[in-house]
Amino acid sequence: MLELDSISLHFGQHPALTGVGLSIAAGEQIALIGPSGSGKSSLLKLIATEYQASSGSLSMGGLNPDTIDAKALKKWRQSISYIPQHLALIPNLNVAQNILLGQVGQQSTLATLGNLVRPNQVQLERVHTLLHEVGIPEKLYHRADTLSGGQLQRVAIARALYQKSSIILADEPVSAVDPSRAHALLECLTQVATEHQVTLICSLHNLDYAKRFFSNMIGMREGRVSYQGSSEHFSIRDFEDLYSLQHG
Amino acid sequence: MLELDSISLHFGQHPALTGVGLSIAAGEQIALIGPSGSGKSSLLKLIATEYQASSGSLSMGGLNPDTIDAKALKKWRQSISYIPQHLALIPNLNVAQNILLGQVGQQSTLATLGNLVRPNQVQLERVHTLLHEVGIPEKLYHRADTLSGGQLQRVAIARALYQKSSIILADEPVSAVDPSRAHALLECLTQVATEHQVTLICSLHNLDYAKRFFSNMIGMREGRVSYQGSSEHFSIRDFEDLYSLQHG
Amino acid sequence: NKPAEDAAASTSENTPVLRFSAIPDEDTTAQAQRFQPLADYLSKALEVQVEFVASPNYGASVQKFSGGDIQLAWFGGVTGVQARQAVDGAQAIVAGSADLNFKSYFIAHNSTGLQKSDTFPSDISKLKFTYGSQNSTSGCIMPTHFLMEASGQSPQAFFTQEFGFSGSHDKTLELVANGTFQAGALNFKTYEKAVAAGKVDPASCVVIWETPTYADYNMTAHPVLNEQFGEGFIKKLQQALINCDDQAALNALKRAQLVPVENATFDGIASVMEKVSFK
Amino acid sequence: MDKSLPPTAPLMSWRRGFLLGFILVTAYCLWELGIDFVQLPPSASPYQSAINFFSAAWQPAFVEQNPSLPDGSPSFINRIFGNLLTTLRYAFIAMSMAVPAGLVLGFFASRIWLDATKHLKPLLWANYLAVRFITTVMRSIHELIWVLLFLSFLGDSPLTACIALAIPFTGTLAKVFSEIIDEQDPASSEHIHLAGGSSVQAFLAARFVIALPDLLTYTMYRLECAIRSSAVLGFMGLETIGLAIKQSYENNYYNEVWTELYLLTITVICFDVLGTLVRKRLHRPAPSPRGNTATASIAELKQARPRWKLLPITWWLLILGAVIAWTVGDDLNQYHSHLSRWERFCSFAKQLIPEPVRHSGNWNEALPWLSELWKTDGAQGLHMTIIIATAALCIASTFGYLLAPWASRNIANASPFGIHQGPASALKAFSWRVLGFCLRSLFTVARSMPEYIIAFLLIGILGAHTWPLVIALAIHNFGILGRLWAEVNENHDQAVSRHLAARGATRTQAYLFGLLPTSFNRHILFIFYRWETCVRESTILGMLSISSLGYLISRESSFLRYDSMMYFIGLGVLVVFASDLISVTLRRQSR
Ligand SMILES: Nc1ncnc2c1ncn2[C@@H]1O[C@H](COP(=O)(O)OP(=O)(O)OP(=O)(O)O)[C@@H](O)[C@H]1O
Ligand SMILES: Nc1ncnc2c1ncn2[C@@H]1O[C@H](COP(=O)(O)OP(=O)(O)OP(=O)(O)O)[C@@H](O)[C@H]1O
Ligand SMILES: [Mg+2]
Ligand SMILES: [Mg+2]
Repeated sequence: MLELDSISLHFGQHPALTGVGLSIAAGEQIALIGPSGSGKSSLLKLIATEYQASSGSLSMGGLNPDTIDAKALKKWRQSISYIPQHLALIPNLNVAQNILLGQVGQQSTLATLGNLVRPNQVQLERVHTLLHEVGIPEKLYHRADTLSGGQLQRVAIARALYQKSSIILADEPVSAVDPSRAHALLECLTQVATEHQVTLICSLHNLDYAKRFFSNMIGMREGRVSYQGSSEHFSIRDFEDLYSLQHG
Repeated sequence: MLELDSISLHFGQHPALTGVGLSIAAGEQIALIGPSGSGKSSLLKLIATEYQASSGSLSMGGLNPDTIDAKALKKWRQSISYIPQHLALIPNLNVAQNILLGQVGQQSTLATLGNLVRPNQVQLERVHTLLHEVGIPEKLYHRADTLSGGQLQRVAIARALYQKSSIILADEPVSAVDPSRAHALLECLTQVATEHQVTLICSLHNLDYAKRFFSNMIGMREGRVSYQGSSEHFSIRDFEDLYSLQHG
Repeated sequence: NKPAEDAAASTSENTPVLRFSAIPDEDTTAQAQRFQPLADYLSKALEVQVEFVASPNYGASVQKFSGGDIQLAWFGGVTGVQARQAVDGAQAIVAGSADLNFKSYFIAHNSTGLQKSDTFPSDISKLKFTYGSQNSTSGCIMPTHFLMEASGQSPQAFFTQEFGFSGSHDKTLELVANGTFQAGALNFKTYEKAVAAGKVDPASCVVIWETPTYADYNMTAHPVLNEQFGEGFIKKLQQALINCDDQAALNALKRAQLVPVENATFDGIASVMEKVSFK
Repeated sequence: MDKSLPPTAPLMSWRRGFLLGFILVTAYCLWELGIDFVQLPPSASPYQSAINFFSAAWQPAFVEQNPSLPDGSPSFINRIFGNLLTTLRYAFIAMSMAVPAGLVLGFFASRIWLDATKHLKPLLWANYLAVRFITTVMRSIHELIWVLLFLSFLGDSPLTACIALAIPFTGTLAKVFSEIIDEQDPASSEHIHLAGGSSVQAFLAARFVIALPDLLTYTMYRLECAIRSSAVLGFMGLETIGLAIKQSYENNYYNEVWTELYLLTITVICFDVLGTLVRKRLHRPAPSPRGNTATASIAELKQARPRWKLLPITWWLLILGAVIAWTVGDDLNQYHSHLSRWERFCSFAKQLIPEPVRHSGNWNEALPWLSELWKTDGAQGLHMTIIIATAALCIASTFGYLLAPWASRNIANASPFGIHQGPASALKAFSWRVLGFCLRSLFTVARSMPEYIIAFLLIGILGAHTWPLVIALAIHNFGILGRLWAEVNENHDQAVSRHLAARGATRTQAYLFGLLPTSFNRHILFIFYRWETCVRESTILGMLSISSLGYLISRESSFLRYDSMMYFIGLGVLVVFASDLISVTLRRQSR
């Protein structure tokens, strides 16, 4: 159970989030939609504990990441996989190494180093299977900086899946891939989520995908939650309310 | 008139493009589609002269960028705006400065330097108008690294428009913005292209956009041109040919 | 034969080695090669193991001497005093015969118009002046001593312009000869040799004053030698050096013969050092 | 719709502030030093020394110029190669201590830990300041002084010399490593944090990996410095190439000097080339894996891992070199003295106690002693040192900054940033390469030529005053900054420059607007690092009686007044620590 209670986030005077209140049940699968700059990424970063709220509180299973101790925070973080919009891959490591780093939170430092230098059979096999799932098994040993835009995104997805967590936060995970691949990836994500009772929050600009793969949607506009409900009931009216252009 | 004659591009042994032949008339507006990793970005980089073909030849108005002299090449380059998929913005400069750099090819070094330190009113006003068009006028003086994913993409679009060129190459220019904004942006791009007789080649993963805004499409698969024709005639069959998953 | 081996090992470990260091007053490169004959001579004459230790400057030799890393060293006048002050019981044992009557030259470029005089040339106060290296006896300390005696002022007060430290006698000579500095002080031997070799024209680089003589270079022995090699060893060493007629060994020091000295020989310098100051 | 322009952007930013400050500081130093560069007495023949010196360049010696060597001693060439081997050996030993220590300290001296955990904050800050202070002390004391201190209680074994060399190197490596690490893009390491990884993991798996080319570049450069600083080892009686140069020079054996300089430069270039090859490898994508990994079994997959030959070969060679250096040859840890190390330490430490206290045992007397030293020499020495170091650095960095881009292989190239510029005539391509090569060689020569030689020649040309010393320091640092900056340019992300160049920007524009804004911080990092070294290197300024800290330190040490020597060293440490804090703040603000 993820609870957000009237959360605000400011950068200087600029409010990126204002009074966001949400409660998301374990295992729920939600699409996060809204115009560019409305605060979707900020919200996801906040849940991923990359940002701290300026006011309001966040909690999961009664624990607030701002007040718990370092050990509990580490646990909290391990239980969340996050696919950032900018991917945060390491350009001069190869794909396998990047994906192996998904489990860095669960491992000792020495084990991580060992993995980077010489991954063991079992791990390599899992990485390879994941790469098959996202469709780039042939890139296993390519350096990340030689991949195409969509291939990079898929490495980031594979890394998140490799982590084995109870929450997946995906920030525009399929924006750079073609429709077939996007379908396959979203199917894979939702399937994993359903199978393992994982909470999935996925920001999307493509409403078709949002409607097709997610039963619930949260719409953001100018840092506030302006729509919350099932995808089916998301009407043209709602669309216009959410997306009508502010400028230009 | 842009002519590509059986162009191939290799990275090591890996072929990113194989035998690509195309001819694109001045003022044409074309959507470039195809699965992730099929070579769209490579093709655009090649036309933008960022890569050189391993074999085959490229020419515009009879001029081949590989053989013309440095001065003519500079002209060629100035006549092409390019929005790379990775945007290539400078994180620690502000939005206005990033956009002003769109004209770096047309200016002397000193003038550019002056612009960055203190842009003149006329230029600043043009930049501001462009920012209005892409919907983020309030970000004029914000540093690029404080912008959201979609906002960054829009800065890159504004920079390309600021350049005033006769060809615009756009690599997934609206992948990170919401549907309304994407519509507005594509409308803006095609309108500019129509008004000024600009050739527009725009890679897109969203087929709806491609069909709606572009009358012609080029489909790539595994480094080859596998579809070329009007958007209207792009059938389900064609879609399957182009996008059917190779792996997974 | 196990115990025998042990014994051999332990003796080789405990056999004391006489380590000495020396820096020639000229031609300072390739020290190890140069002093090997002296080491060989001492080793043969005293029947102990002798090892030469190179040092880039006298400061390093003093440090090593006071720490016991070397037990015998060829010092300049000043550094010898420093070493003997640092080590109780250290003795100056020999010096070259000319070293007891050493002197410095004050030289000047002929454009200054200065001529050789018998009294201290006070006119140099307005000139660009250079010493040799900072702890050199003949290139810095003694000239300063005579300067202070004659003028009653420290060099800082005496000279109206900043003075230099060229680093060596050869450099002082070069700098004054080509007019970069107008005057300087150096070891008389270096000057004489350069003139003899035709490297310097005595008319353009004039000796304007000769200092009174003083005792300079000497060989100083560490008292631990007597502990390590047996009572009276220092005496034996002194004798070996005085009696040395091995030309190769003497050549290393560029001295025709060595004569006995004692600490008191250098009392003059010791008292000079207390007075000389660069503040 | 509101079309009016928002209020103008602020004119001052930290970056512009830094540039303005730089100009002001330069102007102030010029004003302090005065601009009459030439102060020669009438009738001086200014170029005589330089002509003597440089005319020997065409006739390097192959036999000893020293006339007083006994017959049958080994030949000059033998001696010099022996010296070079000794130098390499001890440089390897010193570096094999300094690199691990520098990495560990650099790890702790990095800012990134400060943001790690909230409740550990005070502890982390304390650690940060303490480590930074310790590393400052280590590097702000010249090798020569460390050697002096260590000789006093470790004895004159080669190991002592290596430790003395390793300590300031460790301090410098720690500083530069930590700052290179701080300057990396934080996105990837932040991500590892968010996945629950510890700060250490985030550091090792992301930041360190990304920073690797920069770290390597700097380590290779440091190895080169170790070879050049080897004259220090002469203190322990090791005849190294640095000492050979110094002594040949002092004896006016200029032909010998040139042979030795050539040998040193060639060695330096060899290491330079090796470093370049390694960096090239690190930047270029790995060779393609063998076979098709899409269909391969896992066993085949492991086999298919791409392998680079050059990298492991280099690592093993370097490690082997270090092992050989430690094990083969003369015993490293010799001890000959009858005194125990502890006894020596005590007797030396006693000399460090302020003189009045040593006699009376009353520490209250230390204060008047301190203030007396400050009044007579300290204040002025400090002032002069800062002026000289700053002036030298301003000059060096101005010229270095102008030339460094044209020495970067990615820019001085027929296709800058890999963007082709029309069919390159072979001549044009060649000219660019030659330009790059010449500038890099200029940098190499400028930094291989010992500062004291440059200073001496300049004193001949300009007269005996402060400027020759300043310019000598400037020339030496120019060579170092030029190299370091050129390599930052080569290691930097090229994406924006490539984009601009492909849009018709000239070489200069692509550099200025694509590369410089984001690499600015890494550039100023080296300015501060070199400034510190200038303060340290002012020991060469002992050549003139200009009362800089260097002159005071060498004066006090030659009179064996170690107490006041330590006082002046302490002043230097404080200056360097202050500069370190300024550098950290500035770089943080101008991100
Ligand atoms: N570090 C920052 N400093 C200042 N402003 C910021 C920062 N990060 C985000 N913002 C601002 O906060 C607002 C919300 O940004 P956010 O990245 O959450 O938008 P988003 O909904 O993810 O948009 P997009 O769909 O374009 O990615 C934007 O206006 C952005 O400019
Ligand atoms: N610098 C490079 N080195 C090696 N391989 C590369 C390099 N750049 C691209 N490739 C490979 O070339 C192929 C085509 O890449 P490209 O970026 O053109 O694809 P794309 O069609 O733009 O894909 P996407 O839609 O995912 O952006 C990919 O398989 C990619 O891995
Ligand atoms: Mg976003
Ligand atoms: Mg692409």
